[in-house]
Amino acid sequence: MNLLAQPVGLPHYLVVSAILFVCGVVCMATKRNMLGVLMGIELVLNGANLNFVAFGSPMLRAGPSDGLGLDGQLIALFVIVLAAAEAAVALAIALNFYHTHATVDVDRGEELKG
Amino acid sequence: MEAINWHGFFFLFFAIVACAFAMAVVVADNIVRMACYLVVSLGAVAGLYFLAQAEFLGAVQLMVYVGGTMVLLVFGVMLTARGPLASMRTGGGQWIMAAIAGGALLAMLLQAAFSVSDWAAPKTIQEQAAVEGSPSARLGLGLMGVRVDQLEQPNLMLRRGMSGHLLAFEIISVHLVVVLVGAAYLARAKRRLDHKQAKDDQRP
Amino acid sequence: MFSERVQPENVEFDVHTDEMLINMGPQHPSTHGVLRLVLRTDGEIVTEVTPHIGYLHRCVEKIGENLTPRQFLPYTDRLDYLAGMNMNLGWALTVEKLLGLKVSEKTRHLRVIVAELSRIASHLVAACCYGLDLGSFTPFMWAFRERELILNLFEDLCGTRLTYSYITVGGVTDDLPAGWLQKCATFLDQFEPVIDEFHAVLTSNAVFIRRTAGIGVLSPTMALDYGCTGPVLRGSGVDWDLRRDGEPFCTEMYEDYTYQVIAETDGKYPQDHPYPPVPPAARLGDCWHRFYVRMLEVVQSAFLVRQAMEKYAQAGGKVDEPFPLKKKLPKGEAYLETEAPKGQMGFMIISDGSPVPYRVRVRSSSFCNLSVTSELCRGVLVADVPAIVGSLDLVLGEIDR
Amino acid sequence: MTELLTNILSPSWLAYAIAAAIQCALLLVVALASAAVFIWLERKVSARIQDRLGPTRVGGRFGWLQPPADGLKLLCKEDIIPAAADRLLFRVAPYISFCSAFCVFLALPFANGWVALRLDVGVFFILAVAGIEVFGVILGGYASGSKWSLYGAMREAAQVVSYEVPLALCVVVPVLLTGSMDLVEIGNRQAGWFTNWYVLHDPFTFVTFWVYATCAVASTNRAPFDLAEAESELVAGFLTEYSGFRWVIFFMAEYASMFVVSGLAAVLFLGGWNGPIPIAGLLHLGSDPDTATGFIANLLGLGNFLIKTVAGVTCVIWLRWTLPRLRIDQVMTTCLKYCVPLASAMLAGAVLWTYLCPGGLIARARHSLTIAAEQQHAPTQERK
Repeated sequence: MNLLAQPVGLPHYLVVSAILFVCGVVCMATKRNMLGVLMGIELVLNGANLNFVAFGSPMLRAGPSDGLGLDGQLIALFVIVLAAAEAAVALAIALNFYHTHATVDVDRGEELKG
Repeated sequence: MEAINWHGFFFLFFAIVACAFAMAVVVADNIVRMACYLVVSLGAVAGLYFLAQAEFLGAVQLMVYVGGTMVLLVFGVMLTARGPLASMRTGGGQWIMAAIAGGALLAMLLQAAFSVSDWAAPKTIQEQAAVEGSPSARLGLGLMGVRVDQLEQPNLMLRRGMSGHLLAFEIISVHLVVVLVGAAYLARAKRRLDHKQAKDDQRP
Repeated sequence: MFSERVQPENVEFDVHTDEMLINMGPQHPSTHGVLRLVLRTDGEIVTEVTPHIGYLHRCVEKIGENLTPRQFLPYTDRLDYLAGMNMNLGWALTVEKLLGLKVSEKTRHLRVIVAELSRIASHLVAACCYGLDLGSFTPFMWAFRERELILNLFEDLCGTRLTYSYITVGGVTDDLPAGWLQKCATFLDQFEPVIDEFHAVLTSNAVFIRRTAGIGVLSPTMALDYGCTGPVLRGSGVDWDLRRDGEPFCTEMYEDYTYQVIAETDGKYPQDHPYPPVPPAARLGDCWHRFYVRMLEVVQSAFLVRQAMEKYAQAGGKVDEPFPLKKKLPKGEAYLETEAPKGQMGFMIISDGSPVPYRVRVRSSSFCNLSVTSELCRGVLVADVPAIVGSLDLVLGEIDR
Repeated sequence: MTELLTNILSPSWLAYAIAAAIQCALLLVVALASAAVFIWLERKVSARIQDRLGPTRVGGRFGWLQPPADGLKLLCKEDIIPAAADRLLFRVAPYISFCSAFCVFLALPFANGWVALRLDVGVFFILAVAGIEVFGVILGGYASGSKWSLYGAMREAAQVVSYEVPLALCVVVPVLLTGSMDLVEIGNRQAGWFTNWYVLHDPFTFVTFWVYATCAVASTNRAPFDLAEAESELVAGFLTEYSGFRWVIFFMAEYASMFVVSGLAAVLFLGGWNGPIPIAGLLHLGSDPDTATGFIANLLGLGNFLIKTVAGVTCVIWLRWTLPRLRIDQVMTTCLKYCVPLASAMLAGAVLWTYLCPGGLIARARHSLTIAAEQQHAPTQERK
């Protein structure tokens, strides 16, 4: 795979996005810090977003079909905005948790356990 | 030697940066370092957006994600990162589990990425260079409900401006406002009682 | 992250609030010397301020008990080093009170000239360092430009620019050099219009008013309870000035001078000059009023200097020679407070009949003024702490002695 | 230039790399030179404001070599990293700030078409990249391990994130009037006499310009909004523990971003490279930069742009040496209570204005004058 001589295509973007996604998932699974989990979520969302953009970009495709077209970018845009909102709420919850429990360790937040 | 493919070169650069720093986020212990690595990773993803001719999206990524969300996150990190909370280690068992699950997921995704023939890359650079990107105005029109790339819609309703994402746009706008108000409410400073009393006492 | 470095007994391990202990000073740009304030903060809000002093302690009182009054005089310069003349004056008058000495008319008027010039110089530093505390650098340079001119005058007078030792026990070290009065008049002529520039850039500046009006309100009763004096007291609306209300030994110096004591009485400041009006946001006793009082006092002092120059020129005779360096002091004690620029400066001298005093005591105005800090700074923002401390116009040389 | 290099050098990638390096260096030189010039300007202007002379000796009469001399001195200073610092982040932070301030120059046009990277979303790109600068400050403040630094960083974060909102709202107004986010397009739309400048377009843009100016000063952390490094409160804020070269880098970033916000103001509101009198247009120099006359016209434009930008920076310097510093709550109040509502109202007003009177105030007046003239004309014709 000589990227310096051949054009970059959809699969390449998909590989990057897969790596980001998996990193995010692993991050969410292993981090005990609530904010670390939040960072994992951001990585996952970015991986997904990269997919949307890649599928929406006509220049990455061999064929004449333009895949998702504008929809790709639009959905990615929505994801970014929603991620910002999600981060704000999650951060507020984390800060609240910190205020009441004096920690940001997710393993300690077991009061809601049924 | 044929002309170098700068698109490919920069793709490689940004892709490696994005992936390397994403992994660094996973591996890092210190929460502040994690946030720092994440910023670099997200910035590199913005570069990838630029390369995919989604310039507006790249700028949005930089502004909202890196400039807004991450500043917020770092803010939160700084508020809560004291002493023992700054770096919390995870047990070895969890790491192994996560590595196995993550590896399996990665293998599956990679297999999917290369198996679909419809997703193949363009064969030559010339073919790729001919494709024009979509200017941001089309994106804005799409948000307002008009899809410039679907003007030849057979469905009359869709052609008349119903093809875009106006409703989603509105919903998200309202959602954003609600979320911000809610977040401000949740995170509002909770003073201890004695502080308030001290202040009351101070007043003559 | 901070719990590791701060000493455990000072830190509350209560993580429910994000309290933080920080040291403002002794190496801090806005604590005017080596004052150390320990702030307990909750975010940007200061919950407690504890001043720590003593970084400039030089055993001044003990030195005074080992030297004759005239030998001790240069040490008084170092108390409030921004107004050395007034420190000299305070000590000289105290010893003269012990000796029962009266100076000649000519000396009296000469002392008024230099004391009031010194007051102007001190107030200029106070007012414009205050601008610096609020982040405005330019008025500071302007004030020092004017202060330099006063220091030039003093240099002509006694050869030094900061530690004068000019007013001594029994008189002054030397008479005015030739042409000095003319130079002084030239200075006043150019200085008085410049005061309006300070009003423009500070007193009536909208940002300045927002930073000072209503901040650090010191009620008159609290000011009196804490023993605050000088512009800090008058800024709270207490009409009290030792030049007018003090002991006879102090007020005699200002006999048949006309001037006004600057304090807000009946909701009004004495107005004999078109000053900027009091902004509606300002409350009596806040930082803005303390600053304003100083700026108005500068005008009064300039007025006093003009009168004194006239009276000095008319007075006949010669200025008094200083009291002999090692003459025996009469047995007894004397205490006198004078109105220094920072407040009431008191000197106490107890003599057992030898040339060297048995006990010397200094009552520092800044020390009492400093004591209100922790009261005023409770519950303010971090940025208000320099604003409040700056408005008190502290000089650490005087506090630590 | 790239073609030239490809002809000379055998591996084409090397030629490309060298060409890229040269172009990068050019931009870097612009950024650094502007910083140096502004440091000199700041010293001179502040000195004049304070009745001083400022630097007079280094490099001849006007002390124009003072900034390099300062830089040299700072490079020779001891490089201190506090024991409590997070060493990696402490080292990286200044470069983050500087890189983002420098990257902005990529999309900033200096004259018609003279822009390193002509982006369809130019102005948005500039805002986005300039917003990253705060990251370096926050990280630097945190990594210093000093409480004053942390205070500075917290203030910076709160302030810059808040002021980005009204800043973006203000920038939207010219974008709205042009219908494009391309800065070259925005600048060209204001060609002609100075009445075409967006600041004079209608009352709303006029107010928007002042709101933009306020927010720009605040977002570059200059007095009266320099809370992050408030020296009388926080010693030096986030810069407290920095010394020598890293401190220089932060400083360069500050001055570079001053240039950027002033340049942005010039392009968005003050006609960019179009002078008050369209000399190039009157002389028919054309606008194609490949022709000699077009090149001259662009040079003139560059001069216009630089004059406006330097004037903007001078005003910022003037403000700094005149006003006391605001308090943090007052800064936030200014943003949230005044700037944001004002900017929103101006945006709404500008929308209404473009809807009701698309050509701008002057065109509208001219239009109504012609209508009035026609109406006056018409009865006389009837009488005849």
